[in-house]
Amino acid sequence: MTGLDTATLFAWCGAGLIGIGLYGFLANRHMLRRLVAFNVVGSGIFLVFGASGARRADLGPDPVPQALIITGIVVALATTALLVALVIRYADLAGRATLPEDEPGDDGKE
Amino acid sequence: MTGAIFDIVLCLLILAVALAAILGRDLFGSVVFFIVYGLLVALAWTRLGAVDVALAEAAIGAGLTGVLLVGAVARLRRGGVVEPTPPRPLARGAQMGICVLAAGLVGAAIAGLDPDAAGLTATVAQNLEASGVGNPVTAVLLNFRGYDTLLETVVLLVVLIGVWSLAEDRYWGGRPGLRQHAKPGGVLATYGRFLPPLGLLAGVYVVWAGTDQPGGAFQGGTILAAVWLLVAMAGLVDAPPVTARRLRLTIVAGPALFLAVAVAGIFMGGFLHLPPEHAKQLIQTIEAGLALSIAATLALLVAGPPQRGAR
Amino acid sequence: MSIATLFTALMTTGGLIFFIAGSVGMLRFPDQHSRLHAMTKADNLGLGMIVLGAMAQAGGPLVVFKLALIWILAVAASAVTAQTIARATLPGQADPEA
Amino acid sequence: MILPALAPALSVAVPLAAAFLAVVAPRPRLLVGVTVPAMLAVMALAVLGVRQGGPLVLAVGGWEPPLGIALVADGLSTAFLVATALTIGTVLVVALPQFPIRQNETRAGWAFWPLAFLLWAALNAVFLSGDLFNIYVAIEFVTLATLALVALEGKAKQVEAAMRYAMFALFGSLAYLLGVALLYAAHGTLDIGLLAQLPAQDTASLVAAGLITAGLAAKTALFPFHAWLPPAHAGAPAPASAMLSALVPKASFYVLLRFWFDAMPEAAGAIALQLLGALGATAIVYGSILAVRQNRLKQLVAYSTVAQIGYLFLVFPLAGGSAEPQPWTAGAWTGSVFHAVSHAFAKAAMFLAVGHAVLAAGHDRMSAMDGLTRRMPMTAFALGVSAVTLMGLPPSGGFTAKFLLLTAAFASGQVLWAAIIVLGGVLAAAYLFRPLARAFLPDRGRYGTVPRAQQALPLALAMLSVVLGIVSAAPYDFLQTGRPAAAEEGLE
Repeated sequence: MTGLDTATLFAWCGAGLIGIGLYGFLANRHMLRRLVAFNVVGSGIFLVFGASGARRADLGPDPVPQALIITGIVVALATTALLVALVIRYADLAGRATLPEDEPGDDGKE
Repeated sequence: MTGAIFDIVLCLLILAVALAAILGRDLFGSVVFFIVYGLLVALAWTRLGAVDVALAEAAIGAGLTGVLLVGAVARLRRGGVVEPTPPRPLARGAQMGICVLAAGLVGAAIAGLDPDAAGLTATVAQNLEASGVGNPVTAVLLNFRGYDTLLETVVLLVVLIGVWSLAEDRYWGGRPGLRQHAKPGGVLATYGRFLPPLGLLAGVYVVWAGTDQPGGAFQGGTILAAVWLLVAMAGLVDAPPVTARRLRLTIVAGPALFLAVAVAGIFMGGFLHLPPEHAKQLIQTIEAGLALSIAATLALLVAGPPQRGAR
Repeated sequence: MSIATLFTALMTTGGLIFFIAGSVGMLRFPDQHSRLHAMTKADNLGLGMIVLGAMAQAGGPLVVFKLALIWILAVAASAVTAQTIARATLPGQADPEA
Repeated sequence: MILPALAPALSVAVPLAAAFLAVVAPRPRLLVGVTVPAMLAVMALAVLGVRQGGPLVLAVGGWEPPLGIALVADGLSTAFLVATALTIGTVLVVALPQFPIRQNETRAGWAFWPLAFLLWAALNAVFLSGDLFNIYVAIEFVTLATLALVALEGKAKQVEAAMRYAMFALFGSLAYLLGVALLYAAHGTLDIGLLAQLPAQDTASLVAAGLITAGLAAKTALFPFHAWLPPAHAGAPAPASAMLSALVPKASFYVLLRFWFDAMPEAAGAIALQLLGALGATAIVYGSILAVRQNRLKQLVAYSTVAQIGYLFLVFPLAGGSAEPQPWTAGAWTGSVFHAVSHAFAKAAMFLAVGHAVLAAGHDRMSAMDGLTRRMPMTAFALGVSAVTLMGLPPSGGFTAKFLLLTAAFASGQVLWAAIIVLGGVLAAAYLFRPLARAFLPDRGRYGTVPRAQQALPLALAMLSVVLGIVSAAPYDFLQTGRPAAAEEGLE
C-alpha cells in the first residue's frame, strides 16, 4: 500500500520535472542552460519510468526499468559531453553560446 | 507515516531545486543547483528501492554531468562570452502554458495506469539463476538485455571521437585538455596523493560487487574516472597524446571484448548467448574490460579535445 | 529510551543544525567564495556528527568502519570540490595556483 | 542452421569491428577493402535467408521477449539493410582519396573512418531491432555519430549547424523516450511483436503514441521540424552529406513505419493520420520552393531532401489506421518504402556527384556546374540520372514509388494527395533544372577534374535507383515478406 503511494508520488514528481525542464528548454537561448534543462527533463522521464516499475511493493522494484534507466543515464551523459564540447568550440569560433535565430535558409546566398 | 512525509518533502524539494536550476539568474548558480538536484534525485531512487540507479544518478547524472557543466561555464567565462537577454513576457506565458499542458498530459497518463501491473519482476526472478549473477539489474544489463549495453558502450566511443574531432587541426596529436597545475603541498596535490589508493579500492569494489549487489561497470568506471581526473587536476599525471596507440587500445578494449564475446556466442547457441555454466565468469570478464574502457572514456570526455600542440 | 538512542538523537539534531546553518550561509552570503566557506565548513561538521550518531546504531565493527570511511571520503571530496569550484569561479585567471 | 541467423548479428558486428580497428589502426584502404565486400556477402546471406525461410526473428542471447531483445529481419528491414550497405559501401570508396591517412595523421582524416563505420553499425541496429528501448539506444547512436560528422569540418558554420540539429534531436529523443517509458508502464513489454497483440486505447498508450510520433518526426526533419536539416547536411564533407541525407532521416522514418504499422496498427485516429499527411504535403511544397531559391549547390540538394521526406509521410493517410487493410494499403505502404530506398540511392549519388563538381571547381556556387557535361561527363550523367529519380520520371524507382502512391490515392478517393504528388514532381523539375541547365553551358575559367574511376561510383549508385524501377516486381514481393497475410493482396 505505501509502496503504491510512494511510486505514484514520485511518478507525479517526474511529470512535474518534465514540465519544468521543458520550460527551461523553450525559454532559454543559452546552450548550457538548455543542456541543464535537457538533463532535468531526462531525469524526470527516468523517474516516471522507474516509479512505474515500483508500483508493487510486495514484489520489490522491477529490475528491467532500472537497467534501462542506467543505460539512459549513460546515453544522456554522452549526449551532454558532446554538446558541451560543441558549445565550447562554438564559443571559441563565434564568441557566443547561443544560436542566431535567423532563418537558416537565408545562408548561402551569393 | 514518517516515510510518506519524507517522500512528500523530498518531492517538493526536488521540484524546487529543479526550478532554481532552470530559473536561476546566474548560470554558475544554476549548474550548482543542478548538481544538488541530481543528488536529491539519487535519494529519490533509494526511496524507490533502486539502489543501482541511485549510484548511477549520483555518480554520472549529478557528478560527471555536473563536472562537465562547471568546466564549460568556467571556459565560457574565460572566453568572455556574455549571456543573452531573457525572452519577452508574452512568449514566457505561452511557453509556460505548453509546459503545464505537457506535465498534465504525462500526469493523466500516469493516473490511468493499472496500479497492480507487475512488469517483468517475476520473469527476471525466474531466469536469474541462469543469468550467472545475483543482482537482477546486472542480469538485465549484461545478460538479458546485454545488447543494449553493448550499443551503449559504443555510444560512449562515438561521443569521444566526436569530442576529439572538435579539436583545432593544429593541436591534433597533442594531449587532451589543458595542462593542469597545482601548488606543491596544496590541498589538491595532497589529496591527489592521498585519494587514489582509496578511490581505486572503491571503484574496483563497486565493479566487482556489481554481479551480486548494487554496482557495476558504469558506476565503478565513473569512480575510477573521477580518481584519475583528480590526480590529473593535481598535476601529477597527464593524459597521453590522442594519437597514442595504448590510449586508443584502452578506449576500445571493453567494447571490443564485449563484441568478441557476443560473436563467439553464435557458436555456443546464438548471438550474445552466455552459457549458464560460464555466465558468471564471462560477465565478470566483460565488466572488468568495460570498467577500464568506461573509466578512460569518461575521464577523457571531461578532459575535452586536445588543446595543446604535439611535442 | 536507551543511551545509544539518546546519543543518536542528540548527534543527529546537532548535525542538522550545522547543516541548516551551512545552507542559510550558502543562500545569504554575497559571493561564491564565502558561500563555499559556509557550505564546506558547516556541512563537514554536520556530517561528522550524523555519522557519529549513526555509529551508535551500527550492528558491528564493520559497519562502524564503513561509516568512518564514508565520512573521510566525504570530507576529502568536499575539500577537493571546494578547491575546484573556487578555481573555476576566480574571474579572468586561467590557473590561480600556478 | 547457424548460417541465416548469422546475418542479423553480423550486420551490426562487422561494421562495429571495423570501427574499433579504425580507431586503433587507421588503415582506411585495407578496412574499406575488407569491410565492404564482407558486408555485401552478409547482405546476400540475409536476402537469401529471408527469401527462402521467411522473416528471421533472433532472440538475442537466447532470451525471448519480453525479457530479451528480438532482432527482426523481414522484408522491410532487409530492404533497408541492403540499401544502406550499397549506399555506404559506395560512399566509403568515394571517400578514400578525400580522407587520406599519410605519415602524419590529421584530425578529420582519422575521425571520419570510425565515425562512418559506427554510423553504419548504428543504422543497421535501428533497422534490425524489434524492441522500442533498444531502438532508442540505436537512434541515439545514429544521432551522435551524425552530429560528429556534421561538425567534422570544424568551422563556426558547421558547429552551429550541428548545435541546431542537436536541439531538435534532443527534443526528439526525450519525447520518444518518454513515450517508451509510458508504454512499458502500461503494457510491461517493449517488444513490437508483443505490443501488437495488446489493446492500445488507454490514455498512457495514446499519449505515448503521440510523443513517439512527434519525437521521430523531429528527427526525420518533417515540416515544421525541418530547419536543422539543410545547414547540417550541406555543411558536412560531401561523402558525409551523402550518408546523412540519404539514410539518417530514413532511420527515424523507418521506426515510425514499424510503430504505426506493426506495434500499434489500431491506435491511429483519422485526424492524426490526415495531420501527418498534411505535414508531409507541406514539406513537399515548401521544401521545393526553398530549394528553388538556393544559390549554393549543396544547399539546394539538402533542401531537396526536406521536400522528398514529405512523400514518405503520405503513407499514413493512404495506408494507416487499421489492422484490416484496404485493397490499396499494400500499394501505398510499398510505394513509400520504394520512395525511401530509391531516394537513398539518388540522393547519395547526387551529393557525391555534386561533391566531385565542387572539388573540381573549388567552390559550391552554381557556376561550379558550368560546362560539366564536357569536363566530367560521367558526373553530369550521374546528376541527370539521380534527378530523374527525384522528379519521379519513368523508368526510375522514384517513378514506381510515386505510381504506387498515386494509385492508392485514387483508389482510396483521396485525390488531394494525388495532386500534391504530381505538383511535387513538377517542383522538383523546377529546382533541378537550374544546375542541370548550367552543366551544358560553356565553362569560363579554370577547373580541375576528378579521376574517372571516382566519377563512375556516383553514376553506379544513380543507376541503381533506375534499376529499382525497371525490376520492381521482385523487390515488391520481397518487401511483403513478414507482413501480415491480409496486407499482401495489392491492387492488381
